[in-house]
Amino acid sequence: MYSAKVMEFFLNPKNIGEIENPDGVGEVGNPRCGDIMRITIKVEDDHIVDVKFKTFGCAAAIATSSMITEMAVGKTIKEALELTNRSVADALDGLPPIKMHCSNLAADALHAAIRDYQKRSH
Amino acid sequence: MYSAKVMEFFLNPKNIGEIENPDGVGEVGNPRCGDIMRITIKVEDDHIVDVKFKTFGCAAAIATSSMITEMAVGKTIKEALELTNRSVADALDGLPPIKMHCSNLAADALHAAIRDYQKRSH
Amino acid sequence: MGTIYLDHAATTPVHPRVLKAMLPYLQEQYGNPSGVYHLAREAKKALEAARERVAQFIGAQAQEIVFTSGGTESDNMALQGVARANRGRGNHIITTSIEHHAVLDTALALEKEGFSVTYLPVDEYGLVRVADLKKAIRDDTILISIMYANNEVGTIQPIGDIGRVAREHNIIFHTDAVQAAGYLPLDVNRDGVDLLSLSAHKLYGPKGVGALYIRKGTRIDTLLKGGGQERKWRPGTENVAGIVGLGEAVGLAREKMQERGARLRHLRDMLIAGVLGGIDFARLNGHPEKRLPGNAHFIFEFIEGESLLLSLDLEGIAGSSGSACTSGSLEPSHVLLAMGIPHELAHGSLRLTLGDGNTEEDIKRVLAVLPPVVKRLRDMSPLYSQNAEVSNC
Amino acid sequence: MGTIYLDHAATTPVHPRVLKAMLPYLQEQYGNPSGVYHLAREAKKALEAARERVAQFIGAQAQEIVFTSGGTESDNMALQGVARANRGRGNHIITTSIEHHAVLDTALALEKEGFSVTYLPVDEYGLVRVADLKKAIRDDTILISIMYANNEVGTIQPIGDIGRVAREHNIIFHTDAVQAAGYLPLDVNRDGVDLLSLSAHKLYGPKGVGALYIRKGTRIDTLLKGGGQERKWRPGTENVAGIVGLGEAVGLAREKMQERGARLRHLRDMLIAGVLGGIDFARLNGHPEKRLPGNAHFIFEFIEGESLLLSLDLEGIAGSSGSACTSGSLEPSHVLLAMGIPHELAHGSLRLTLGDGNTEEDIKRVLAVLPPVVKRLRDMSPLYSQNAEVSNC
Ligand SMILES: Cc1ncc(COP(=O)(O)O)c(C=O)c1O
Ligand SMILES: Cc1ncc(COP(=O)(O)O)c(C=O)c1O
Repeated sequence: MYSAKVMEFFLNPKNIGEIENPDGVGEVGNPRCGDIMRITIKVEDDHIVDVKFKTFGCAAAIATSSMITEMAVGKTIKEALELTNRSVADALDGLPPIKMHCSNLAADALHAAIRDYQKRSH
Repeated sequence: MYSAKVMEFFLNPKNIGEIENPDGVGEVGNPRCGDIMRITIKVEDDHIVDVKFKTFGCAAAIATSSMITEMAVGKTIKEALELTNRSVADALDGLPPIKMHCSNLAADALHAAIRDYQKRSH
Repeated sequence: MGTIYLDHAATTPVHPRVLKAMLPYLQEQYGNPSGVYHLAREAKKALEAARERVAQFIGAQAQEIVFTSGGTESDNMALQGVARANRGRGNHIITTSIEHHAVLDTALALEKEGFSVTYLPVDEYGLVRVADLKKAIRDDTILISIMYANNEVGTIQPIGDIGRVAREHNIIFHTDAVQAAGYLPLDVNRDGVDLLSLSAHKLYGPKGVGALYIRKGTRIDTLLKGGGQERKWRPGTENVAGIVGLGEAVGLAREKMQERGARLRHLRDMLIAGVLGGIDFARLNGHPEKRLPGNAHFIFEFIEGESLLLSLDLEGIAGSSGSACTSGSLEPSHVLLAMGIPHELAHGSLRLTLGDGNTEEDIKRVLAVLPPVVKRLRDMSPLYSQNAEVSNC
Repeated sequence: MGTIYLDHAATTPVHPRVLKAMLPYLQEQYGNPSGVYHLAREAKKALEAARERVAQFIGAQAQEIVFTSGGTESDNMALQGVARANRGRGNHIITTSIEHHAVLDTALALEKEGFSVTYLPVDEYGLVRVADLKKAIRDDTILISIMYANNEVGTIQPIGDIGRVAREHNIIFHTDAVQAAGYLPLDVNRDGVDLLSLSAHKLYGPKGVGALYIRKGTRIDTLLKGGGQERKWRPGTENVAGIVGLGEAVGLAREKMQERGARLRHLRDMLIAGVLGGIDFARLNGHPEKRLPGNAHFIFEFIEGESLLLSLDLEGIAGSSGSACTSGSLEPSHVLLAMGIPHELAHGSLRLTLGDGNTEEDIKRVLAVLPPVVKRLRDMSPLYSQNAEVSNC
């Protein structure tokens, strides 16, 4: 049901954890739905220099979380805001249809973290 | 579905045919129903001395026809009238339920032949 | 000397290749396709591969195939499902008087639920007239269900013409292709078919598994309610081994269709010619040309079908009288009656349906055995001496 | 190192003795039981022998057994059939909130047809209270459908008490015994059961075949319409091999019940003790004693079921999260919710169901593998550090 890439990211997720004193925190999902993601970011010079995640959820949720952290790191805020749930799924060679809506929230979590950063820095 | 006895009587029926100048003829059934039996008898001294049958019908119809001829021969008219469809079926070690009504007409045919004999001799 | 099996329209032996494909799924590959672990995913893959094969077999998309427990369930799902889902749009159904009981009895049951059903007549060969179909169509007609080929007399209906009429009137068209599959080309798009029933055991697959093709977008209710299998179209743990068997059977059928058809037609024509030439008061039922390659269906006047069958059985020849599921019954075939054959003749029918295992030797033996058997029964028959030349018994 | 299969509630491997019994009917014994010739009569005999065995298995008469395509069809036939046949007498049905979807979704569909359904609640262990049942009964109640043992948490219902209540009120009583069969004694007369569903693949038989017991005299409609098979109760060419497999499977189950139960209980208790002793924030679901001998069902707080299952799969352990047919879904189990378990916890469930092939070695390996897997997922979970002691990741 999952692509090899999803399984690889599920099994060996990168960037697990929480950044201490993060510049932004984003949390999306709801444990009632079975998926919850928290992303913390560190921003320097308008670039995302560190991203970490914690995820309660299925393999798709964990893999997308890990993938977004890898995709976001090194990007400018503007570039990071262009990342979509769709592009995360594509980078994982697709997700099962049933997982597209509920477990594919990683870009949302990143955007929430960025908005939190922007709020704090204004 | 049929007892060994039915198959034996179906395969090796006795007394097939028609008696020439019979003392009584009985025909029952209806080709629309898939079964028709004609029984001819020869009567001497109030005893049935010869019986023959012709039957259009399934194995049960043929076996019961053959059986009734064997059961009737040598009997008095009174004894022959006591033979029932049920007793014919029993003598064949039973018939499948679905065949009890439609194909188990041999005693009726015999009785019809006897009634024909009685009518003629009165 | 083994049995000569001539009842392939009732069921066929499982082809060794089919059994071989099934066996792993009755042994080490026992996973439930709904699970998430490896064993389950393997079962799921096998299921989807079979679905792909069935789809290809009839020119459909894989997601339009739903696996069922056989032809009867497929037919019931098609008729009950369309009727219930379209009750709001109309309540008239058109079918024919020669359908299999799985369609006919479902139609009768729907009548009791308030649907109105037209049973199209057939001609003496068992053919539906497209003109009759056109006349029967009403504004509230929601479904046309007409079989591709008849299971008793083998007559092949003009399914393409029927599909065109259905499409012109925007009416859902179901065809029971249980007997046609493996012998006639199936193409749901060419023929404008919206629903199509298949059964594995008629084409060298296992009993108890079939499929229903459902064109995408067709309004239809499910028959069974339950788990999420078959995308909720048909819940219940899938008969994985059976479905894999169906997949292999249709694969085999595709490969063999041409050759099988030619072989069977040759044997069938030899059988028909021999019977009609060798036995008086015998007639062929069904259409002389538009008939299934393996079907030979006769009436022998003055004798009754069951006693003929049993007599043949004792000679090691397995045939049938009408359809398998009615041979326990005493009613003559509704198909023969619909073709205008009188009750008393309909009782004397014999269906011999040929298959891959049959040879010319088999036909020769049947042609040797049949005439004396018929003679013996006629000699017992009170109808024969009355109606025909006097027998000398 | 092979897979450790711990999903026997989803399906079981076909027992070699069962396969052996089936094989002739997938090979030379291919007759259609409806025929009149020898090959057909052999198939018919096999069918009737299997029917006799199933009847004995549940204390019924052979003619009260109807073969179906599995548990789902049996459940659908029971509910749809009784509802439609008794519409005149009443329109109220009682079932529970923890039934299998084959019962639950059928009940929901019947509600749409105008029937009124009461879904009895259960206590925290998944037990129905007989007092609740008594209160729910109305003058127009026509059917009570309550499962014998639950497929997710394994809780065993007081079926005898329920049967007595049903009988006192003269209400038809159906029980889904799909999970109970082979583990708990079945006796339809002792327990006052009028309809009982079985499925072969849960007791080492093949997938795609089951049975419905119908007490003589029960008012019930058929689901499928068609040929004369199963005395018209369930038309369609019979899955002879599958039915023979079911017959052998119930025979085997009868022989093995005692020994199997004791073995499984031992392994299960070892597993439960090990898990609860070795992992924090773990809890057992279902009743501590009134549970199926092979069922262990846990919740691990702060983690989600599917990622747990996949992680176990990668270690060669096959388990399930709730029922097999819903593991593709994102909804947490309706059974756990009905037992009062909150959504967020219900997502973290793991069902391990033991079977004949499992050994103490298997359990030891599970107990070695599970704690680090749970830890790894908790370390990723944003809920764990918030809710429990801080993890040191
Ligand atoms: C034309 C036709 N439709 C439907 C069926 C029913 O198929 P099954 O026996 O697989 O239920 C049959 C055969 O029995 C058939 O010949
Ligand atoms: C309690 C219960 N009822 C019904 C079913 C349905 O049986 P089947 O999958 O054979 O249709 C199952 C299993 O899936 C079950 O566990």
